[in-house]
This record gives sequence, C-alpha cells and structure tokens, in this order.
Amino acid sequence: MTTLSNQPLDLDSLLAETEDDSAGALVVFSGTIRNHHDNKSVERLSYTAYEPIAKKAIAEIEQEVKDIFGVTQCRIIHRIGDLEIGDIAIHCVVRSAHRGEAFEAAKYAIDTTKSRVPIWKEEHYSDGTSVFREGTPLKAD
Amino acid sequence: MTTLSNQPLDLDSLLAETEDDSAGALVVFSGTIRNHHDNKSVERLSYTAYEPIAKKAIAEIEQEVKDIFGVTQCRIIHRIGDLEIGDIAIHCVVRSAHRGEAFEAAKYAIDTTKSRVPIWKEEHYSDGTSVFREGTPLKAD
Amino acid sequence: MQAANLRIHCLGILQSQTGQAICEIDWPQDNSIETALAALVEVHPSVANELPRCACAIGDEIVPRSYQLQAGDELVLLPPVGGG
Amino acid sequence: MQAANLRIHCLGILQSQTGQAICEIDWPQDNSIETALAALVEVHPSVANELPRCACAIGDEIVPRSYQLQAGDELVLLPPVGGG
Repeated sequence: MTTLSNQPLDLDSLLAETEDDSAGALVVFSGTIRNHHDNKSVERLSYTAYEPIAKKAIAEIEQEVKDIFGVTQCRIIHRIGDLEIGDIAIHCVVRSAHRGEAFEAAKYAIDTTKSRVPIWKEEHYSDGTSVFREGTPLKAD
Repeated sequence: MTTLSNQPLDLDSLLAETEDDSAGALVVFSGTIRNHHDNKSVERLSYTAYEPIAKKAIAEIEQEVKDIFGVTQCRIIHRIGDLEIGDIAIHCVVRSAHRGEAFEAAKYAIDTTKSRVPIWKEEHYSDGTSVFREGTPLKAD
Repeated sequence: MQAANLRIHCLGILQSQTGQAICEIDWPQDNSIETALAALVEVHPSVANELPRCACAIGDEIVPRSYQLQAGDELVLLPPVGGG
Repeated sequence: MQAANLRIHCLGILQSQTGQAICEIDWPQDNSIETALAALVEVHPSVANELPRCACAIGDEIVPRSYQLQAGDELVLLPPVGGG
C-alpha cells in the first residue's frame, strides 16, 4: 500500500481501498498547499522525505490508530516533491462504525504524521526567498 | 447550492464548490449505510425529509459553522430516498486555514445536522421488519 | 372557517402509524393546534405516544403549539429527527 | 576501518546548509556518532545550531547517539520533521 508518492494524490483510490460495509462513519483529512503563511505570500512548497523511515513510520501510525481508537480502517498517504498552491500534500482516511472515534482517530493520524514522520517542507515565497518550516525533533526509540 | 438530493452523492463536486487557496485544511465527514445496527442485520434504509425546513436548516447550519469556528467553507448535502449498504447518506465538507478548527467544525456540522434537520431514517432489516430510528425532538424557535 | 378541513401532514413514523401522508380533520373551532392534535388522536390513537415529542410547522416555519391556525394553513407534524 | 570515509546524509535544512546531500568525513577513530558530528561541524559550521535537534539513523532505524558505528554504516541526519 502506497504511503509516499511523488504523483498527485488520488482520494478515490484511497476510499476504494478502505471500503468497509461495517463502517458507517468516514472522516477524511486532507492538507492542501495554501497561499500564505505568517502573512507571507507562498508560491510553492517542496516536500522531501527520508523514505526508508518515513514509509515505516506511516505504516506504524496507521496500525496504531486502529489499535488505539478501534477504528476499522486507517490509511495515510503523503506526497513528496514540488507542490503548487491548492495541491494536496496528504490524505488521512479513517473509517469506523461510529463518528466520534473516527474524528478522534483522523486528528491523531494527522497530528502524529506531522510529528513522527521524517518529511520536511521548504516554503518558497513570492519574494524569491525560501524557508524550511520549523519542525518537531524525532526521538530515538 | 444543493443541500438535499435523491441521487447518489458526489464528493468531487462538493470539493470543487469549496475550493479555496487560503485554506490548508480540508475535513470531510461522510455517513455511509452500514450493514448492522444493534446486532440486527440491515438490508437498506429509507430517508425522508420535510424539504422546506430541511433545506433551510442545512443552509443555516452551514452559515453557523462558518460563524462559530471561523472556517472559510462549509457545505453539507444529505441524500434522501432508498439507500443500500455502502451508499453515502451525507457529506459534510469543511475547509479552513488550520486543521484544529476544521475538525471541530466538521464534527459540529454533522452533530447539528443530525439533531436539527427534519430528516428521518427507516431501517429495513434482513428479517423483513423495519424501524424508524429514535431521533431528537425539534424545538420551536 | 369552520366549514373547511384542516390538512395535517404526517411525516416519518407518523406516516407509518396513520398509514397516510396527509390526514384531514374538521377545522378546530378554537383555531388551536392543541385541539387539532386531540382530534387527530381520536382518529389515529396510535400517534398518541409520539405526538408530545413532535414539532409543529406551517410552511417552512416551526411554530409553537400556541400558534393560532389561519385560513389556508396546513399543519405539518415533525417527529424527532435523525438523519446522517 | 580508519582508512574509510563515513558518509553522512544531510536531509531537509541540513542539505541546504551544507549544500550537499551527502558529506564525507574521515571515519571517527572511536566509532562514535558524537565524534563524527563534531567533525561535520568543523567542515560545515552552519549546521552547529541545528545538530542538537537532529535525530540520527542508520538504514531504517533511528539510533541513539551512543550507537557505535559499524563498518558499512552510513549516518543519516534527520532534522526536526513537519510534513502535512
């Protein structure tokens, strides 16, 4: 199952992958590239990853989300490479019997992905400058 | 903008309607027909609505969600008629600059729609029986 | 006024209890919703349990039970809701 | 061992600070990551501020700084992360 991709992300295929007749609730979080950050005008973003650990970490988070929240499905996919305004950087898809845990689980999935997966984003501004966004230090296990 | 439909719901058109370059967070809640309820095997559901108030109430909730949570986009669409297992009964789409309020807003949107919009669901079970699901009394304003 | 009938729209479980989407009763002499509901229960006793939890609407407005029915009004009964 | 070089993969902001995806330094005599990082700072002083917040990895494992480098290891430096 794809967890990192350098191609535009396709939500439909993730929805198809997670189809589940026992699940009445579907929550999707998608992160898209917005046109501003801290009052600066953003032109594009470059995402890079350390793939060997990023793929493993995303798979672990998917399993952890299912274990902690008891949801039946959790899939996360992150795009890497150069993204334009409006492009989708990440999809998190959660399905469960009821909606309460689906919301909790999806929020945990994105929060944890942002803080535990070795992916970096460099923001390129309209004035020609670029900045790596402040991140969360990874911990040794 | 369509808030009630007797046709299969299309998420893509709702995503297109709400496109917003200032919004980095997208949260979607979708309710799908699941194959069981209270240990009974569900075969299909029929949704009915009192359309004059249902359409008005959904439009009010969309506005309320934007006002309360400061999110830039909120769209809700509910399907009515006969639905099979796996069919989508409702989509709630929220977009905002950041993800925290997007999750809160989407949860409020579905909770409020369930409790304030005159829509009823009748569950048809495999044993031939059917039941109107217990609901929330509407209040006079 | 009193010569007309009052049309009462029975939605959700009320439709299945009365077997009818619309019930007609004599126009209540005092124009009150309470009197109309009492008359509905006489014809369809099965709705008695549900009625206290129903909201009343005229057109696209929910109205309190103190609302005085006007000529041309059709009463809409909205049982407890639960879409999604 | 001491004859070989240690390859250090500089990711994210470290790559932009060093101008290189991979820096090579002399294999640390004591096989320690700390010694390797000190040598990296000598060549690329700009990474000094970032290094304390970086995690170290070998292959697909994050390792503590106490890890003893083995023949064939390449050190991967992971600055603070923030995808999404």
